[in-house]
Amino acid sequence: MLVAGVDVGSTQTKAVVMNEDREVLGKGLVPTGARLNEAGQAAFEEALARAGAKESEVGFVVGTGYGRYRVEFGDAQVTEISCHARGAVFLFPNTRTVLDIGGQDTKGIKVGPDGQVIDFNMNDKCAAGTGRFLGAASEALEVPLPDLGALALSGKNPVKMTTTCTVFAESEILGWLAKGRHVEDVVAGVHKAIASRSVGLLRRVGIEPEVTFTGGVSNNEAMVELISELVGMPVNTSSETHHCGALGAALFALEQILTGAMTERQTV
Amino acid sequence: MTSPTKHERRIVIRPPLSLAGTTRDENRTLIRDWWADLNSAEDEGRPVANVFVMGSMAEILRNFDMPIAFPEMTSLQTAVRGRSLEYITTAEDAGYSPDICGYVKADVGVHLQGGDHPMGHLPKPSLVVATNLCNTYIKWGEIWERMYECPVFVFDIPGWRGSGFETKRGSGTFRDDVRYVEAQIHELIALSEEVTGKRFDIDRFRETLSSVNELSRLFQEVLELNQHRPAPFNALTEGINLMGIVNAYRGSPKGTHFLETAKAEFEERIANGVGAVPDERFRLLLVGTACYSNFRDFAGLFEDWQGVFAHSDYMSFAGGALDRGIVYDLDRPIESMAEQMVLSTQEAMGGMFWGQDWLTEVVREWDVDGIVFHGVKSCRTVSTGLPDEREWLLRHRDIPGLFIQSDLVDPRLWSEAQLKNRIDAFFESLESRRAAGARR
Amino acid sequence: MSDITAGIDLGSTYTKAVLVAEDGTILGRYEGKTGFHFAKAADRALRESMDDAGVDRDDVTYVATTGFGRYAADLRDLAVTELTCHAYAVHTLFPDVRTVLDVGGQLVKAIRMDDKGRVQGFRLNDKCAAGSGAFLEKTVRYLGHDVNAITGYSEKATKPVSVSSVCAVFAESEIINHLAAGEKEEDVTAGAVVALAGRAAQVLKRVKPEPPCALTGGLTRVPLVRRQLEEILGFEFRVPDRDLGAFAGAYGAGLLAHQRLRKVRAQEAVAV
Amino acid sequence: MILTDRTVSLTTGSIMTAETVESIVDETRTIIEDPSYPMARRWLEEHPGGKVLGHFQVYFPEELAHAAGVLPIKVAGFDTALPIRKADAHLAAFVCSIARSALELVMSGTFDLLDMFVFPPICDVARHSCAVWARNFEDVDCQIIYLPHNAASPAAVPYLTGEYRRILREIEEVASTRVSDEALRRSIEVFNENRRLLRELYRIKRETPWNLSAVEAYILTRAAGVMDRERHNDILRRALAAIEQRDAKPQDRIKVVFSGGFCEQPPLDLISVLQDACYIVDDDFMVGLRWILEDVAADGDPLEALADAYLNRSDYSPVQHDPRKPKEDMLLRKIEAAGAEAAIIAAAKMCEPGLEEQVGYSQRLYDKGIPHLVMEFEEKSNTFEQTRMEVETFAESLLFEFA
Ligand SMILES: Nc1ncnc2c1ncn2[C@@H]1O[C@H](COP(=O)(O)OP(=O)(O)O)[C@@H](O)[C@H]1O
Ligand SMILES: Nc1ncnc2c1ncn2[C@@H]1O[C@H](COP(=O)(O)OP(=O)(O)O)[C@@H](O)[C@H]1O
Ligand code: SF4
Ligand code: SF4
Ligand code: SF4
Repeated sequence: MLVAGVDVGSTQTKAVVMNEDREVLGKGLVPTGARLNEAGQAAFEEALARAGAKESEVGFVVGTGYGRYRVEFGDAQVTEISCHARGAVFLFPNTRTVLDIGGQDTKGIKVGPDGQVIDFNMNDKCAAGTGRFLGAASEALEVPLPDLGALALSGKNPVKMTTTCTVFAESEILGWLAKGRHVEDVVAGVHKAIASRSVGLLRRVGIEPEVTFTGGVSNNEAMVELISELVGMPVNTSSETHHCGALGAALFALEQILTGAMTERQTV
Repeated sequence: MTSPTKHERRIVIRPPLSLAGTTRDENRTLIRDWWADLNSAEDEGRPVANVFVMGSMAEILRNFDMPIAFPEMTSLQTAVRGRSLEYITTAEDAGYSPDICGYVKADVGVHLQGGDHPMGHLPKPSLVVATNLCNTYIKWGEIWERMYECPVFVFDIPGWRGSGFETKRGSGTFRDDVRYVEAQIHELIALSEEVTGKRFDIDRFRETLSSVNELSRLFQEVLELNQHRPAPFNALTEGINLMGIVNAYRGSPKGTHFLETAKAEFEERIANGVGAVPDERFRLLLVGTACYSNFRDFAGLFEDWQGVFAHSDYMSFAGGALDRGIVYDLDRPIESMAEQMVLSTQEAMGGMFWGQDWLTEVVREWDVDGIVFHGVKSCRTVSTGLPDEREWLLRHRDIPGLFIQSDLVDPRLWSEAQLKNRIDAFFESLESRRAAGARR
Repeated sequence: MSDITAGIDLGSTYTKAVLVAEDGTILGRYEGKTGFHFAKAADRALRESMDDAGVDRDDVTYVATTGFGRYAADLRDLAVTELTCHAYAVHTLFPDVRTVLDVGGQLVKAIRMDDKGRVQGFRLNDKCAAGSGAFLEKTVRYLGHDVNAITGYSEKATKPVSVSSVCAVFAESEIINHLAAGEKEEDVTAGAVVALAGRAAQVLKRVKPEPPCALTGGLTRVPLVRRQLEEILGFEFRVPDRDLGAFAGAYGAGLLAHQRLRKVRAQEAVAV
Repeated sequence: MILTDRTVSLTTGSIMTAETVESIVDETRTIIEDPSYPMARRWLEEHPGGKVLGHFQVYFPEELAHAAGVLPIKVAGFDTALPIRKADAHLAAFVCSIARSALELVMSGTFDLLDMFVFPPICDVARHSCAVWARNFEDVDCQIIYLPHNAASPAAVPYLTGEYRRILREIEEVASTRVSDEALRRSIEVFNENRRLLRELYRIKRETPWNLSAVEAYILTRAAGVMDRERHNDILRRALAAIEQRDAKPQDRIKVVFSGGFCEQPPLDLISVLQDACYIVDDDFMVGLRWILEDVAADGDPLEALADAYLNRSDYSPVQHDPRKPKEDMLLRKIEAAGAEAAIIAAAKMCEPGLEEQVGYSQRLYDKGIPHLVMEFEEKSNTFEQTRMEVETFAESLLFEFA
């Protein structure tokens, strides 16, 4: 029997299909867009297709991510905090600290050896300095998102961003260019601002080795480098870390199937 | 480990209890009477005193038959009645910054709108007593001073001087502190005589002190009832009713009667195995205050997980030190009051500013699974060091804690989705802790 | 030949320029994206407004700049802040108005002035994008349109959705959810406009407005902003006609340039 | 250690000929902008085994430390030179910046030079900070000096005298010494001299602001908090001599009083933006250094004299309620005494006492028809475009000729 985890994020929806041996058979990634439920379904189907499996083979689906409240996706829902923790420890068993930078929120999580959450912290009310900020920079500079990191790494004299508010990012970026600063230095400045904000948040839970960096922004090599520098140790990332939330959700689904009940909680 | 949603809340059939609702009913009557008293004083032109819950000076003011208004309570009521935002914006329109304490702004808004309050009419103060237990009290007093030109007496109680620092009885510092406080008791008596035209009566003062002794004893007993499993009352929701009365009726026989009622009702629940939250699964300790503008929803986020607040530090610091055990010596009333004020300030402030030891003790005695630290934007007195305290308790005592933020009265700072995410994750982590504990 | 002045408003998003004759008549104007270079934007603005008016550089005797980039344009003879300019422009257009609300791309500015158009007090919103024109632009861009669509959509709306988030980024998600829930694009756009007007009203109240008030800035192009403000505040707003609301900063700068020029001329006369 | 050659010459105290205000100010600026407290470290080198006492805003009777041979230094935050890395994790989000900076100094290890730290309970945040510090800074004696809030009470002076005695005992313990009344009186003299020199500096600022800019005066004043007073007195004397030589031409600028710098300090660049548009003829920057308005009596019981001066011969601030000193009246007096035509009513972001005071001040100024600008600042901010626009508009409204 198979299980799946679907992470309906603010920006992108991720899905993972897994077998009972905890092997990932397929992954899906679609933009979340306006219809959360459809995005969840689409990502799930993509993962199924990659896995070469049918929906009927999947015994349990756990939904997570910001969209889980709205659509209550799947057979059960778990917060993305628990899912990222579980997923990160699965990917890198020595993980004790997780940094997840997503589209509109950033989380710092301290985890135990079994992937249980010991402590966590996330941004509040203000979405400044999240992944969306990189998106705004990419639009303003007309540099595709996947190329942004490499460009940032080539900037030697990063500018000092004064705002990390996504909406104002554009005008500040233009302001720096107007002052004659090089594009790469501006991009480097943008990355620096996000990295220091995120690590500031991470410090609130305490940074213990190893640190695993998850979420969409972990695709960005400049962020990986800057964060490693700021936390004072190399951070773990891989091609799977973007899907970490969905992966964790799949692991919860598996647990549900194997143990019958995860909690003693009864339903109505 | 799924997060519950509202519509999943279960309907529970409880055994019929003969005392059910008695506390709530008496609370309502007493609060109504308290408002009536304020309003009749205003109509008859009698002076009213504005005081604060931390250091109400009820012991002295009762002597002058001055109704006492607690602006913190009236501000809280605007929130519970869903009207705080309207008052807060009135104050902000008058220039009070969004970063100023919401209690202050809700109150200023009521005054700027001519005293029109959802539960009655808020009188102009004839006398303001502000203690130093919250420095914002003093700034608040200055606002009325400007509005109404009423005297503002800053009652200053040195007490706490830092971590681990005790001004012990018998030490020179203790004597100095008590002498300073005693001098101020006399100053306040003189000022109250001037404001009311009444004479101070030492025998009546003794009676009030004795009533507070009784109140303090009962209050401690009530709080301890919640060491039972399941906890008979929710220190968050029902706790606030207790707090309202012990403050408004401190030093009055009605206050002690109310606590007797509450005690009886809670004891009955214990005897019948009824908990405040059906099928209690998690016992919590609240540090900070609740969010009154979204009170039901706030409580619901925890009740959904069958979590009950067994205790809260709010019941301690906002209870005028009643929980710490006040014992006035009636043979030397004024001196004894001064001593108690110095000692209890030291304890209350220590609990607030240096609370890890007290919290550790409560966690043990009330058998608590985790602490919820609620940082309220309005209140720097309550919130400034909470993240540090939480981190310390987790690191040194392995006590799990959740830090969340919203406000006392400002609904603009309420963000349910964000809170729910954090609270759900916290319960999930408590659950996995429990599972790990069971495995071991 | 009488003097012509230029007022150039180098705004955070848009640059506006106005050529003003001595009697206050507008001879030419220009509006375009500010873009990367303030200096270039200023040059372009001056050139194009001269073309519009059909005059030469020699005809323009005095140039006043205002707005975010006022110091970055070397061609200026004078730099004045946009608060002073908006106040003075409104004073010239509506002499009995004492309170101005300028709603632009990044900031909301509420200004109180005296009977000469001199600024007496003002308040700006916090620099947070929630409640800024930039947020509206982002919203319609999300719907696949440009700024010009704001007005059309918000006029068509029948029941604006409610947008409660304090943060523009979270508000965006809220808007997306509304769309997902099947709300109409016009109701969603109007919802964002209503939220913005609510915030602007908050700022205005801080200066203790005395009606009649005037509304200026790029958002005068969205009639719903004005209607919404009038509903919230319970009094009427004057809005400059001929789209001058959006040009109020530039126009004020042009008028103040004339003031300064007269003073300079008077001093020269004394010297001679 | 980051000491320039020029700083060394400055610290030797030798008066160089033809010294300019600019050179003295430049040297002093590098000292006050350096969060490593270079002059305190230098003092420790010169006084092996010496002890350092830190204290928080607003006021601390530094004479007590001085008399015990202990160096008192004042925490006054830093702008971007001290990035906040660790402190944020320990404080709620809505706490003013100076509390963060102060904690950062502890957590980043800069304050390893301290042997004792004292907080006056000026506000809810400062009192909490003491507890947070103590939890994270175990080797240092952190305490509260209880400066009375009931300042007008007849019992306040005797009470404060006792509290000063208590603190003095603590200092004596830290420094392993005993302090005589004589030593206290000598210290009072040094500080009286310092207060006289600062009064002179402020007189110049009030009367001929074109000869001494607000930034210069600020730098010279603030230096008092980061070095020993003898040295500071020396700097002030030299600076005053140099200012004497200046004869700048008055410019067409408005004269304003700045209010709101009693605790958290605005960044220097912000003061500089303000002074581009107006003359700041009086202010409350670091008001604690000038809190005592007259010489402290050098006869009688020195502790009582200090206590009396704190309560009865002193300035005002939003963190003290004294019915004898209604703050709006005090501000109006200040404006009048300085011949100012307007005021800037500032407050640090998130500073509850400062923000509350703004309302009272601006209401009164409004009633009196005195133009004023209400603004907020933050020690860590580094863009001042908005402030520039605000203050320029303000100046334009007073200077521009309108038909
Ligand atoms: N290939 C990529 N390279 C760089 N950044 C990326 C890439 N893909 C996504 N991102 C970043 O990740 C963010 C989305 O992260 P994600 O974890 O999916 O967020 P959420 O769960 O909130 O939707 C985007 O805002 C973008 O900045
Ligand atoms: N044609 C238009 N229709 C609707 N709204 C517009 C239009 N043009 C501009 N706006 C609004 O006005 C804002 C710009 O206002 P403006 O006062 O020019 O700002 P700034 O001076 O900061 O550049 C834009 O962000 C947009 O919201
Ligand atoms: S700061 Fe806190 S304790 Fe003080 S008045 Fe406000 S809510 Fe009450
Ligand atoms: S600053 Fe920007 S990101 Fe932050 S709350 Fe405001 S709009 Fe949102
Ligand atoms: S800046 Fe204000 S809030 Fe902060 S410590 Fe100083 S007085 Fe207190």
